[in-house]
Amino acid sequence: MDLRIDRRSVERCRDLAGAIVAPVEAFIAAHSTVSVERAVLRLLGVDGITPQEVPLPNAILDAVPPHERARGVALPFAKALAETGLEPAALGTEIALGRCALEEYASTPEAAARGALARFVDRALGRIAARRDERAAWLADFPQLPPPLLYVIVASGNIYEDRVAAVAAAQAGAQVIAVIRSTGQSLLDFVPFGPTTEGFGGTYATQANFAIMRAALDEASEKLGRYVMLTNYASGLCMPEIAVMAAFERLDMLLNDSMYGILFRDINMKRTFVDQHFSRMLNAYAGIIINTGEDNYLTTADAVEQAPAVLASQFINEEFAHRAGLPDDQIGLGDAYEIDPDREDGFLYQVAQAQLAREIFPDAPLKYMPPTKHMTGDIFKGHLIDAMFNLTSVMTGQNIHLCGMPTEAIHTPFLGDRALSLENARYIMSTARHFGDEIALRPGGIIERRAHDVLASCEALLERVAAMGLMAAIEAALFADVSRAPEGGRGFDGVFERAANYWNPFEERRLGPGRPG
Amino acid sequence: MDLRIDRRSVERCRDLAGAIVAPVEAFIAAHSTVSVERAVLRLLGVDGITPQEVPLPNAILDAVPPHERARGVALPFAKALAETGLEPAALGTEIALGRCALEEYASTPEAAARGALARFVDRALGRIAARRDERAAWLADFPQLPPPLLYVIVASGNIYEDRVAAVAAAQAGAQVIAVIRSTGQSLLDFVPFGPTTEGFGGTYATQANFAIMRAALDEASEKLGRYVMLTNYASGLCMPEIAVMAAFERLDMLLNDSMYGILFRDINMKRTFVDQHFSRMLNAYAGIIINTGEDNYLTTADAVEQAPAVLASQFINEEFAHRAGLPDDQIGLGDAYEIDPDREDGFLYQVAQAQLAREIFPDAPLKYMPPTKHMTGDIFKGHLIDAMFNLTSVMTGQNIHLCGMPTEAIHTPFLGDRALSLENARYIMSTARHFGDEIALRPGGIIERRAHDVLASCEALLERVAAMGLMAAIEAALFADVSRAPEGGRGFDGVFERAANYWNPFEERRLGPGRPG
Amino acid sequence: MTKLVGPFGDTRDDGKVQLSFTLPVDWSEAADEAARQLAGKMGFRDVQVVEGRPIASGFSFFVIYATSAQAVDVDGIVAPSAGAHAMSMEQIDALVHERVGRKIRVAGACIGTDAHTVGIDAILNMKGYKGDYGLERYHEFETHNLGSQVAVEELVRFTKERRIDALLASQAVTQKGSDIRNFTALSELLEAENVRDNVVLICGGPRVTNLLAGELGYDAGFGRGTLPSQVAAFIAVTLAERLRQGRPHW
Amino acid sequence: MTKLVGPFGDTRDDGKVQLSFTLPVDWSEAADEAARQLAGKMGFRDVQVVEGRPIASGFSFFVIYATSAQAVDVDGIVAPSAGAHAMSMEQIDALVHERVGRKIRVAGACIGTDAHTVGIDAILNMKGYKGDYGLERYHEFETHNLGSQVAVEELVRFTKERRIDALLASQAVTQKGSDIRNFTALSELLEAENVRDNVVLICGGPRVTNLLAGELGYDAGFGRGTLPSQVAAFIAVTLAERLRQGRPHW
Ligand code: B12
Ligand code: B12
Ligand SMILES: Cc1ncc(COP(=O)(O)O)c(C=O)c1O
Ligand SMILES: Cc1ncc(COP(=O)(O)O)c(C=O)c1O
Repeated sequence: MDLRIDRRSVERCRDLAGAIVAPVEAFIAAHSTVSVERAVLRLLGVDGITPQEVPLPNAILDAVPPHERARGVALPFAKALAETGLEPAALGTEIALGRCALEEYASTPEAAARGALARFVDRALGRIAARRDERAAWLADFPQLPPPLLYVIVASGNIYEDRVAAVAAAQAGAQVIAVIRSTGQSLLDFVPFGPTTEGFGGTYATQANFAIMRAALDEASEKLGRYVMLTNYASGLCMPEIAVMAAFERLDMLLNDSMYGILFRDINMKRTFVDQHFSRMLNAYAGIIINTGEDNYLTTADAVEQAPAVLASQFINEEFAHRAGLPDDQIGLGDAYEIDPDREDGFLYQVAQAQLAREIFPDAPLKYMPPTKHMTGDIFKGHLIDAMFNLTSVMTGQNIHLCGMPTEAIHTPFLGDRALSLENARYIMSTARHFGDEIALRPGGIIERRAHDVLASCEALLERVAAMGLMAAIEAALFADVSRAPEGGRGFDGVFERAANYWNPFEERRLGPGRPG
Repeated sequence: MDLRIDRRSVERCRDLAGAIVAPVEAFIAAHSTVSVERAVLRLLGVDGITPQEVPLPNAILDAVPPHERARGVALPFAKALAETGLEPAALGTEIALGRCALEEYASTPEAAARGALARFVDRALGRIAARRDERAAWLADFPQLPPPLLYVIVASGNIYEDRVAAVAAAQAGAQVIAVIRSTGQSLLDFVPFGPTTEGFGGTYATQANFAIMRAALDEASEKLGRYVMLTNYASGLCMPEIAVMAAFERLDMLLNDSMYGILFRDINMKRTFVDQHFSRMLNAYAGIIINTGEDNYLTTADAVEQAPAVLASQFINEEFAHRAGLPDDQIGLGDAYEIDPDREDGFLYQVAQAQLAREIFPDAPLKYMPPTKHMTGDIFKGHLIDAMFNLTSVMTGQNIHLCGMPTEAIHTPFLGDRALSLENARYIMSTARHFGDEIALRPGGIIERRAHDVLASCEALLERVAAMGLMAAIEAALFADVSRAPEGGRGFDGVFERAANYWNPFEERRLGPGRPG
Repeated sequence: MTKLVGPFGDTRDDGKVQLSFTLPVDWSEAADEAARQLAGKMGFRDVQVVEGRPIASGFSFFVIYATSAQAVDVDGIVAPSAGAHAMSMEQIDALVHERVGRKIRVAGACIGTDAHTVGIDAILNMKGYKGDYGLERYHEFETHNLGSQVAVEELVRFTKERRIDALLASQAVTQKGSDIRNFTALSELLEAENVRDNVVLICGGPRVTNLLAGELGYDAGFGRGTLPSQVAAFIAVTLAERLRQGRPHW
Repeated sequence: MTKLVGPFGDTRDDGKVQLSFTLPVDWSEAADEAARQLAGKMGFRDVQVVEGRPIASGFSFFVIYATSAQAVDVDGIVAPSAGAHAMSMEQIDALVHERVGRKIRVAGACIGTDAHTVGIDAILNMKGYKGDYGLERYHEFETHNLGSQVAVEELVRFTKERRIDALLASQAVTQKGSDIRNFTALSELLEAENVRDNVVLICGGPRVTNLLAGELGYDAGFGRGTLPSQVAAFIAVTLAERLRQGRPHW
């Protein structure tokens, strides 16, 4: 299949994305957020909660005098380390319990502080690198089945039930397991602690839950002879912290979009831009594949109309990702099968869109989301729509394939739903395994024309965004029909300007795509 | 789509089919059967049953002295008509009740007899022509939706329940309704009489049942604004009689294969060959589209292996049909989607086979049968296999599309099953309506190679059949792995050689494809 | 006159039903038999386990066809649809103009932590749903869409402040009864604040029925496929009627 | 030790079941409610009619999710599989050679008006099923496949004439209980003719279970997915055992 797209237009789009992202990157470089700072603490080994159940990173950051915050939390914390000689974890506890106050060490020389911190920074980087090496070893010993990688969600609200469901799904053919988060978590400005058994529409993302699930999947991987990946959500107000936890617990992918929280969770855009950068830097280093959320445009607005915005967002997400150091093979750009099933030739449009992304981002592990919006309580029809989605995916060589559930409109998946869904994908992708290789698209046909139109409209849209600036474009509702103000939304109070001598020891070490030397 | 098949090979196959059928046609021309003779009586207007519930055509034929039978039933019957001056229906009753003996009129001059019969022959032909005109008028006023024509079966065993089911199916999108027959009917050497309410796995084909269903569908057609077709089975021991009933009651299609009964019902081959010829002659005149039964090869033997036999049978069926006067647009050659769903790339093979038939028989209203053999109690998986079948059908431009039921392996369809099945077909055929137009097949690819192989193997098979003769080939199990002896099977005793002066007034009028002059 | 109806397979009163479920057992012939007995315990007869297979270690999936002897009296069922008033936007505006004499103040939100705004937006936004304009487009409605994740306290405060006539709450997430809990919290708080009678209280969402709404103390409930004009008509007719009856209002 | 298990949705003992059925009523909200009440009468709780729609005039189709409180004691269920003997063709032939000492005479047919021979052919024909050879291939079986649509009288006549050791009857059509009727007719005729004890009597078909076979007076029943070697092993072991016990035979 070849859409014969205009390669110059693609180049132009990439250039425009560069122009759009550059000013935002300047903003990012000049700012930090509470969550970035808490992530630094977590990286250093701070974890746990106070007797009032406040997570230690929050308690510590709250203890940093406001004027100090602009220089980053690392420095005051390092000073205390240098003075007390405690391990970061122990120091965290002391501070949180009020037995130690950061102000006391204000006068400690910076050099001493930096010196004291260095080995903990090394330790953190080493810990993440070890996880990365482990993953590489797993993949070498227990290779996955060829893509599309079948991906399913578990979402009972209880991590122990989720564990049962995840292992069952792996046995039924799943290659990636996502633990969906509880409805409200993304709006919490802290990360819950410990194993959890109560959630709505999902299970809380906590480091303990990550570890429980990773252990269960490692055991399953060994039995199945193929590595089963684990993923979660670095989104919401704690994006960077989740990235740290994921890196520590060897998650393999993270939902980690540069604009999703802004548009779909009403999180402040400045907060999101800064947070996504730091979390992506971490993901790059940890070898975690990010998944972006363009699919969400299609659930709130018309899928046929939004196609150019999806593509534009993919270019922007790619650009942000590159700037954070992510290589192409860690950038799982998103798309979804959301065109009205009752639209004549809708399948042709879907093929056009999926193939377009494939040709424009040849090295990206594309993430393909299933039909959700047009799913109804008719599980029989739903199963068919999912089948056409599965067919499109295998035809166009998508990589990360979220399996659609026949019960999408009804409840978070039952164990049996997941089995049916995986069977659907396995059947379609086997019976039509090489169909994509067998066919050429008619020049000037519906599919080709549609792809060309989408690309041209995307270029026009990017022109507009570049002209007005990304933040203004979002305010003008150019994406997903949703308007957000630059200083509106949740979490804006957690964004602050960096002082001239701001210090972030991890940024300094330029966490990048390369393996640690 | 174009398979770039070897057109010379296709021509060679047609020539071989001609060579294979010619000797069988010579046999046919020299023989008649009890069912052909009973069909002649039915055409003349004989109907009803004796007090012992023997259908009048059977009772009358049984009353013809054996030595007279070889000249055909028309002559003795016509003699009696000439002498008694009765209408055929009344005469039939008299004979059946034993109040009139055909022998009595043996000495009536033939010319008088022929003269007396002529107007009833005209009446029969007129009656059928009127049905044909009616159909044409319906189709002009209430055009059908474009093909594939969605076709479903009703099979409750009770004609009144079937009627409810048929109307419901029509409302749900069905364009053709088939009333499946009760398990044993094809082995009965008579046609049951009157409306029936008791059958197993199907409902008896009787003229009354035909009329009941036709009336219900006419009413539905009017309401829906599109003509809904009705079909039944001209197969088994009463093929020609069913064809008469169907012509009288304006059925639009008939399952009417030249070899199905032989292979799958163990009906004598000579009986079948003679019967199919007369019934097809009638169908040609009545404007009834025949459906052939190649799909059955695939349910008893491996679908991948049987592909060449399917194609060979299509060539043979076409040749038999042409010889009976059927034009291409009334020859619904059969095929089916029966490859093991778990076979990798099975879909590609199905596309190859369906497209091959499309290219070789461009003017035939191809009949495409759904997956049946590999359907299991897993209605969810079954629904998906049906979806891929639906996709193949719309991609390759099949005409008469039998909708697969998710409950195929379980029971004859429930009303709700039919609704799901029609929704499946409607959805897939709409969402991928023009997909077939959009794609070209890769030269030398899996699909093309498969099609070329099947054609080549078909040619080789036809060579073998031509060399040994069709009857011997059937005995050698060259079709569907089933072996039948030329004088074996049911109904052989009903085949007889025609006397030199055999007379069949309908054959004489050369019932042919042309509209009555 | 009662008209008892039961499930219909291919013949009236055959009672045929399809079931599927998972059992937490490894598959075996005994598991098929367990599924058969279980369906028997559920009260079904002629139970046919047409599919039984392992879907994971410790879990099996079953598809069953069976006969149920149960039937209901359909004519005896009263499920008054809240969307029964079939009126166009123009007719509704005219009715409000004539019988209410002022703009109706409407507020809607997705309450609790629910962020599924597409449904409530479909009812409120200008654009509407399936070609049917949303309430913002009506001349005689003053519409406030408070968006997603709105706490019930916030919504009640707004209601009192703006003297809202019709209050619309939406819930899509139903896991562990969170929708019921949020809807109940809203109606209880309105009662507690003594403003329940001042508003036409409406809930909606894919799992909402008008009957459920009644049980929860709402004036109406709207489920899947609702069109904005159905909601607008209900509000207009209900409010006009209340005013005619001289019932208390803001 | 009893181990009670019930349906499993996403949490142990949540009892979640999926149902679908058609009701012979026009669709309306009241029809949805009728479906809900009907499922309630069937004994389900938390009934959610997730889909209800007209499928024809006078007919509506429903999809329901609901909770069942029923559970079964899986460990208490005895469903002995007739196909439990796992032996290869060679092992079976050796067992017959050693313990029966002569070829076993087998006859099989599709009885009544049933013409579905694929199943019985899969067991008997040389070729076999899913790579497992059929009985004709076994050295120690003398196999007669009488084909389709065989009247039970004809089959019993043949059995007596050839002194058949193992008789195999197949049925695929089950509509209106025709399978049960035909199987019963066969076993009754064998009794009436006093030869029932002379044969290992086996039935099979997609809806047959070993339990059902027992109820019908058969020695074993084989359902979907049966392999020829399972049947061969059952015949060999059963016959050898009968001979050892000195039970009457031809
Ligand atoms: C789109 C969508 C999203 C979008 C929402 C975007 C947005 N701005 O709304 C995003 C991607 C953000 C999302 C997120 C989540 N979702 Co969501 N989502 C859906 C989806 C696919 C479609 C919902 C939809 O838009 N339907 C279309 C509208 C038009 O239909 P409707 O809501 O029924 O509305 C109509 C009527 O009900 C009625 N109506 C609705 N409300 C009201 C109110 C009034 C007053 C009236 C009169 C009428 C009315 O009128 C409307 C028009 O007819 C559904 C699955 C599905 N197919 O239904 C899942 C679904 C609702 N989501 C679900 C879940 C679990 C989540 C998450 C919790 C997942 C997670 N952990 O990340 C999050 C949590 C978000 C949160 N905090 O609530 C579950 C809920 C399970 C359950 N039953 O509890 C569903 C069913 C999917 C599933 N099977 O798991 N989701
Ligand atoms: C192939 C087929 C046909 C072929 C049969 C060709 C042939 N020579 O056998 C043809 C096209 C001729 C046909 C015709 C009809 N069929 Co048919 N057919 C099927 C189909 C698609 C597959 C059956 C099959 O071959 N399965 C494969 C074999 C290997 O599986 P199996 O039979 O289960 O056998 C295995 C086990 O059960 C077991 N086994 C079976 N028998 C025995 C016996 C013994 C002793 C043992 C130990 C084991 C054993 O071992 C086998 C291997 O594992 C089924 C639907 C389906 N998918 O099941 C419908 C089906 C069986 N047919 C059906 C019907 C109604 C008919 C017709 C009546 C339709 C009609 N009116 O024209 C006719 C009547 C024929 C007749 N007189 O019986 C219905 C039966 C409905 C019901 N439950 O009552 C079905 C279920 C389709 C449907 N949903 O309507 N059919
Ligand atoms: C990119 C992205 N991030 C995150 C989420 C999850 O939502 P939340 O951030 O509310 O957990 C989604 C949901 O679909 C998503 O697409
Ligand atoms: C060509 C053909 N004729 C007839 C039938 C029906 O069978 P019977 O002749 O037993 O009614 C079929 C069944 O599928 C068929 O394919």
